[in-house]
Amino acid sequence: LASSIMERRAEASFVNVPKVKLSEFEPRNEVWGENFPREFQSYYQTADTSFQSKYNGNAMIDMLEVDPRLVVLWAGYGFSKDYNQGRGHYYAVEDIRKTLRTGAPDSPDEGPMPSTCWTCKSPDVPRVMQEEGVAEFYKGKWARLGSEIVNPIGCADCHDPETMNLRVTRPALVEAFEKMGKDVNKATHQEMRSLVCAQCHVEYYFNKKTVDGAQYLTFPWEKGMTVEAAEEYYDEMNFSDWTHAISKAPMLKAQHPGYEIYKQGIHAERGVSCADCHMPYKSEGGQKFTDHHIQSPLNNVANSCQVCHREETATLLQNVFDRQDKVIENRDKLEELIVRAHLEAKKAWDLEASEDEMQEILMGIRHAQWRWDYAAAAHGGSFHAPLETSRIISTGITIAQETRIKLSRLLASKGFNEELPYPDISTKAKAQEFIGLDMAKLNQEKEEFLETVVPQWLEQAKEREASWDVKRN
Amino acid sequence: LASSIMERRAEASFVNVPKVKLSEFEPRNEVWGENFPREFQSYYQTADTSFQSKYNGNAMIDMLEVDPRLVVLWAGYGFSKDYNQGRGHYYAVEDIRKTLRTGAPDSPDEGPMPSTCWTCKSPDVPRVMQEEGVAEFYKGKWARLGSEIVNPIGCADCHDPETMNLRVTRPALVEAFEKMGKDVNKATHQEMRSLVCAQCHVEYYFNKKTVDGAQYLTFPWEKGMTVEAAEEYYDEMNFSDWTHAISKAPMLKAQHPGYEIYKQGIHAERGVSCADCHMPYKSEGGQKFTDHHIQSPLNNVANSCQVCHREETATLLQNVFDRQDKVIENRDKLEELIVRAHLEAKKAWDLEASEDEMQEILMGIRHAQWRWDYAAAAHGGSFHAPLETSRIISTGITIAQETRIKLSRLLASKGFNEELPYPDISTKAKAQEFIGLDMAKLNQEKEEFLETVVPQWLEQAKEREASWDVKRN
Amino acid sequence: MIKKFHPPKIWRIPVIIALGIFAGLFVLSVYLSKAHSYLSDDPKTCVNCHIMAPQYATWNHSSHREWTNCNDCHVPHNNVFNKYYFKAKDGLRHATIFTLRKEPQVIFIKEEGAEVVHQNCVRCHERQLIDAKQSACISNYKEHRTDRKCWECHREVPHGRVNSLSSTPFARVPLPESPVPEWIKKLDNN
Ligand code: HEC
Ligand code: HEC
Ligand code: HEC
Ligand code: HEC
Ligand code: HEC
Ligand code: HEC
Ligand code: HEC
Ligand code: HEC
Ligand code: HEC
Ligand code: HEC
Ligand code: HEC
Ligand code: HEC
Ligand code: HEC
Ligand code: HEC
Ligand SMILES: [Ca+2]
Ligand SMILES: [Ca+2]
Repeated sequence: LASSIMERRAEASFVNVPKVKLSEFEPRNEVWGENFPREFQSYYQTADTSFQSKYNGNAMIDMLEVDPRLVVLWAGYGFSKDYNQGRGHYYAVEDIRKTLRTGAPDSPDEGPMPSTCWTCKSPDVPRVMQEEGVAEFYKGKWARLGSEIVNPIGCADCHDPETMNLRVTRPALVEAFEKMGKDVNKATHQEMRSLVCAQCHVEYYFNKKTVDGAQYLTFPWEKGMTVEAAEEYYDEMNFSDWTHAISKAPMLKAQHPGYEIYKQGIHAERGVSCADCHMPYKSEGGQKFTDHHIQSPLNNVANSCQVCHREETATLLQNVFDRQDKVIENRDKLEELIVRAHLEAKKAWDLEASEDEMQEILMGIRHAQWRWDYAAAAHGGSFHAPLETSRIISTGITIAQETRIKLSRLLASKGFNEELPYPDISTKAKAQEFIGLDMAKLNQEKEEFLETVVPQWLEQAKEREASWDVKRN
Repeated sequence: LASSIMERRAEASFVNVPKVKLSEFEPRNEVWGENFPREFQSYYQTADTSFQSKYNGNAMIDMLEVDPRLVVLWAGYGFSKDYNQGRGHYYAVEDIRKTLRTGAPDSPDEGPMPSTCWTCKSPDVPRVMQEEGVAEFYKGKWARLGSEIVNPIGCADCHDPETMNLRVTRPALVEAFEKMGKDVNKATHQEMRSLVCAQCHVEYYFNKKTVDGAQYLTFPWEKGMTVEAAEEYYDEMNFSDWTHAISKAPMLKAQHPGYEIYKQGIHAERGVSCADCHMPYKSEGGQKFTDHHIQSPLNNVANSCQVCHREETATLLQNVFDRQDKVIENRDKLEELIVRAHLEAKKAWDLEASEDEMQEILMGIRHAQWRWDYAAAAHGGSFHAPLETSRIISTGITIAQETRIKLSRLLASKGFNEELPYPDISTKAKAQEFIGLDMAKLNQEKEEFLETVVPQWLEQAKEREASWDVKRN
Repeated sequence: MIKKFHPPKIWRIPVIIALGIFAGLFVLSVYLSKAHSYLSDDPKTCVNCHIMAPQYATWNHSSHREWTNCNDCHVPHNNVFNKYYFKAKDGLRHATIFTLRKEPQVIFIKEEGAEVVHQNCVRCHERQLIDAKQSACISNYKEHRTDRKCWECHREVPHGRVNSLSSTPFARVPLPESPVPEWIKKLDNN
């Protein structure tokens, strides 16, 4: 007993000496881990995939299976092949290799995706950017950097190895702030606890005009950070991610505007940061440290929510679910309406509608789906800012239905004046068949790619990393 | 200093015997006020009409002027003549006399409104109910009780004169709880601090089947307290408040579901009561007492919000406005869509659509407007439960637009295949003319009524009250 | 009869030695953990446990610092016996949990403790809460004015709303000096 009391009093005054001298772009989390074992160990728990909440969690959820309407909404675009609810940071590199969206390139210059795709997947990115230059990094195909980028998201993405301060390592965020007339370096410590996340958990697009030959990663924030401001931004530059395979509408894809939506919520308004909920403090053996097991806070209510809220765990969980339910009810409805709009537009084309007649309608589809996707793609959004998410969905419904009224008049004028039957897209397989995807082929190619190409990448990476030496104290 | 301390202590310890012995149904606030001067004086501040917030406040706001679409939405119903944003309790009796909705009855058996209208306007109501019986009270016309009901909402509505405990004085609330299988007498003290308000700030209708000849005040909660549950309730019994003058749809009117919507918000979930925000404690002379100046808490942020929230007043005001803005943006849009639906339905009738063809469409209009009204009529709703209010509006938009798609197909089949022009209803006067109201006549009649009939009512009341004696100690 | 329970004589010496060791260890424990200080009302004694530092820091920055110490709120004041009984009971549980390292990241006051605090709020503020004039003619007057925990509304009194062992990381609280000599610490590091 006495010795235990002694120990615990000693805890209060214990100090650490670093074991390893970290180089500026050290991408290997294990190496950082030698200095910071607690942070490292908790970080590696993002490998866990056993927790599933009502809508999220760290299990891999096949969103196309859960909600096959998505397949139709993304017809003609990679997401209709494969889309999962994200899991832990540990899997970032593995998952980008595995997704059907990246195809099965068998040479460095092949495949559907640009090298820019790597940007948010690994601490090798800042290293390669510094070696190649930023614009160079964004040039070429995804497969080009397959052997360079192997360490999953980690320490070097968020920390300065010298001081361990939080830092922004992705140029896109710095540039986006500049465009808004702000300086990201002036961010406070508390803001940095969200800005490190805002490097990746944001809506983005690839600008081909910034630098010739590069797919330049850009955040569409110049006119503001709302859904409307980004829409206006894209409209003005006539940008579209793809042309819809069914309706031929010039579409936008919204990717995880996590930070943007969070900013509209009460927690952000009160200065609560991403890290407050997703990386709460933890004590182990009297040492306080930041829990690097980034995950759904619903798997950790005691340390995250209850720091600020005195309610029981069950109540807090219910609060989250209630908000998610209320938002998702209408989001699901909006999906159905847009599916119908795509099909009705196709019918109009089939009945020989003219480009002129279709133009407003296609813009309507674009804007409705943009708003839906913005609300859907940020998986945390219906809790981060429930009211804003709901507002966005309302405007989406209005636009979708205005468009369908126009479509119904157009169709009637072409002699078709009834409800178009809703297709049987009740499973992922049926939906993918409906839009004409050859899934067997895609899966087969992917498998080969994972068995042949990826091992070579890993081999090369291993050699490279073995050649670096680590300074130990 | 010492003498000042002594004085303050004297204030607190001065023992008092109640000045007046209150009879069980004493309706006169002044009489209660003799015993409780602080509460009485603060209550009488509800006569103040100088505060206006972004959307509410205690000034009289002519809602038909602010938003002339309402006139069209309520065509054929009293609300299209006159509708104001409520002001202080002090005005309850005055305002029901003044509103054009109650017409200008010149005998006790005339006029558009039943006696039930008085139910939520005065502490004379429990008195008359006890004298006449509840069902009797609900019989006959509004003018019948003109001379009986003269004291504005006050003490006897909420308090037991013997114990000063909070009590429910309106049978409708007791009955509604019974229908839900609950016992309002089992409510906790904290719940009572909201339930006294729930006697009036709730959606209601008049059931003509409960007791023959009576317009029995009823709350539609049997299937639950959500917008959907009440809709189902009304649909099942085939109830409608009126038939719309333009579209002929069987309409529902939602009146101030303040309590129901509040129940869906985070404050209710955390046990915060109406009184916590609208009747916060106030300190005066070393004493805390309940501030009976019931009003917008935005005129009293320091005592209401800031006891629980440490943010600056400006921030809290902005929080409220942000929520209201986000809700009202889509609510306004929904209004426009329903106005269009009414006009399109009329066009269909004009083109000789059959009852059969119109049936689903009319139900669509009914449901869309019900949801809009539910969200609009509770003036505090967009703060009390922003997400629920927004959710309701989303479902309303979906239904309104589904209906308009059906209408557009129907119209096309009748040979009309274009957008119906939106009428010029940019002011209250234009809108009222558009629906064919003769406002000059209505105003003139009202004026006469106020000058001739009301003074007689007051005279009779004065005599009656003079005949009661008050027991003083 | 009673003799039967006497230990055999040969046990006597070892038992006395053992008892002596226990007694010594007890005194040492009491000294090391500064348990003697728990008889006082000085808030510094609560931060003998670094775990109590956030509460100390928040209290120390609150309007209540000038008027209250921890025990004014956290120990019953209805009678002297109750005061020390409650203190001992709570204190022993906390000490046990602390030593076993079972403290949660976010400490929650127990219902029993909360009731004690609540009664203490009322004790000090009674005169602001209760109006003698009104209690004469209103039933359940006192109950109705004191049936909710005061901090449902006064949410920031006195510890604020952010509760965690790490909620005040660099707060200057009078932590005890390390009792472990330098040379032991050095041994420990290898
Ligand atoms: C601006 C940063 C950023 C860029 C650029 C980016 N991603 Fe991601 N990616 C993310 C984030 C953040 C998530 C996690 C999303 C979530 O679940 O909330 C993610 C998740 C994923 C996942 C796992 C979920 C799934 O869909 O199966 C894959 C695979 C993926 N991205 C592939 C890609 C590809 C391919 C590209 C290039 C087209 C790309 N990423 C570009 C940030 C980015
Ligand atoms: C370098 C890019 C990057 C940064 C920086 C980043 N994330 Fe992520 N995050 C991702 C990607 C990519 C995924 C999806 C990984 C996958 O599914 O393979 C993801 C997944 C997640 C998940 C889902 C985990 C699960 O268990 O389902 C959460 C939560 C999350 N991130 C929160 C954060 C927070 C909070 C921060 C900042 C403290 C942050 N992220 C910083 C890219 C990033
Ligand atoms: C997604 C962003 C992110 C990644 C990846 C990340 N950290 Fe952190 N780290 C943070 C944040 C946020 C903090 C809290 C900083 C603060 O509040 O001062 C933090 C704090 C720390 C601290 C300070 C002590 C503490 O626990 O609060 C250390 C040491 C640390 N991280 C080490 C690491 C190591 C080692 C890795 C890799 C295994 C890593 N971090 C990966 C975001 C990250
Ligand atoms: C660092 C402090 C902090 C953390 C951590 C935190 N909250 Fe909050 N929360 C707040 C503040 C501040 C508010 C704003 C209301 C107020 O001032 O009390 C709030 C508001 C809320 C609300 C009401 C807003 C609404 O949408 O209706 C809910 C519900 C809520 N939090 C749940 C949670 C849950 C669940 C978690 C954990 C995932 C959590 N909070 C984590 C501080 C926090
Ligand atoms: C007040 C607490 C809080 C804050 C602040 C917060 N989140 Fe969340 N986040 C949650 C909750 C609760 C969920 C829902 C988890 C669930 O449904 O399992 C969530 C979900 C997520 C998800 C999806 C999780 C999953 O399981 O896939 C991601 C990614 C995410 N948040 C990232 C962020 C980022 C980035 C920020 C800051 C820009 C942020 N969060 C700020 C509480 C918070
Ligand atoms: C169940 C209780 C209840 C009944 C029955 C009731 N009212 Fe009201 N009345 C209210 C409440 C509550 C308000 C305040 C609404 C607000 O502004 O939030 C109100 C406000 C009013 C106002 C002032 C606002 C305005 O529109 O100018 C008038 C006039 C009025 N009612 C007339 C009537 C008439 C006429 C009837 C009968 C058809 C009636 N009331 C039946 C509860 C009721
Ligand atoms: C007997 C019926 C009745 C009861 C009980 C009642 N109200 Fe009212 N309330 C009304 C009516 C009627 C009005 C509108 C008066 C008018 O505009 O003439 C109103 C108006 C209001 C207003 C608007 C005041 C302003 O300044 O604009 C608020 C706020 C309000 N009530 C809150 C409450 C609260 C809180 C309670 C319970 C503590 C409550 N009411 C109890 C019938 C009632
Ligand atoms: C709309 C409802 C309502 C009306 C009208 C009303 N009261 Fe109250 N009254 C309350 C509520 C709610 C409380 C708080 C009760 C509690 O928490 O115990 C209260 C408390 C009181 C108290 C207890 C002492 C205090 O201040 O907390 C007195 C005395 C009182 N009211 C007198 C009056 C008098 C006199 C009138 C008429 C001038 C009146 N009330 C009108 C709702 C009302
Ligand atoms: C009796 C205490 C109390 C009073 C009075 C009170 N609140 Fe709250 N408020 C809460 C609680 C509890 C929450 C839930 C979040 C939490 O747990 O901190 C909350 C949440 C909120 C939120 C976040 C919810 C959302 O919709 O995003 C806002 C904003 C808010 N309050 C503003 C106000 C304003 C403005 C007032 C005054 C008109 C007010 N509150 C009065 C206790 C109170
Ligand atoms: C957390 C605080 C809070 C609670 C609890 C609350 N309200 Fe409100 N209420 C507000 C705020 C803030 C507004 C908006 C005032 C404005 O816009 O000026 C409002 C508006 C209103 C209005 C319209 C006021 C006006 O100026 O005409 C009425 C009526 C009302 N509330 C009644 C109620 C009733 C009845 C309850 C309980 C069933 C209740 N409120 C509960 C804060 C609250
Ligand atoms: C020996 C270390 C230690 C000391 C000294 C200490 N505490 Fe604690 N205290 C703890 C621990 C450990 C907990 C967590 C217990 C739990 O969560 O069950 C705790 C919890 C509490 C709680 C909340 C739990 C409950 O029982 O309701 C209160 C209140 C409290 N302490 C007050 C005090 C006060 C006042 C003092 C000074 C007189 C004090 N503590 C001194 C270790 C200590
Ligand atoms: C003015 C009264 C008051 C004083 C003085 C006070 N406390 Fe508290 N304490 C409270 C209240 C109230 C709570 C419950 C907070 C809650 O539930 O949010 C509490 C809770 C606690 C808890 C439990 C943690 C929690 O948040 O539930 C601990 C530990 C604690 N106090 C320790 C202390 C210590 C140590 C001191 C002296 C330095 C102290 N208190 C002084 C009123 C007080
Ligand atoms: C030992 C007596 C004592 C106890 C116990 C006590 N208080 Fe106080 N309290 C005071 C004194 C004295 C003041 C005046 C402080 C000042 O003005 O600086 C005060 C001030 C206040 C204030 C106004 C200042 C502020 O911080 O907002 C509130 C509210 C308050 N107390 C609430 C409480 C609550 C709640 C509790 C219980 C958790 C409590 N008090 C316990 C003596 C006490
Ligand atoms: C329903 C919410 C509520 C509850 C519960 C509550 N209070 Fe208050 N309290 C208030 C309000 C509102 C004020 C007035 C603030 C003002 O006048 O600035 C107040 C004022 C005070 C003040 C005077 C503060 C000052 O600055 O003058 C003290 C002391 C106080 N309360 C103590 C208590 C105590 C002790 C309890 C528990 C018995 C308690 N309160 C319960 C709402 C509440
Ligand atoms: Ca995009
Ligand atoms: Ca009604």
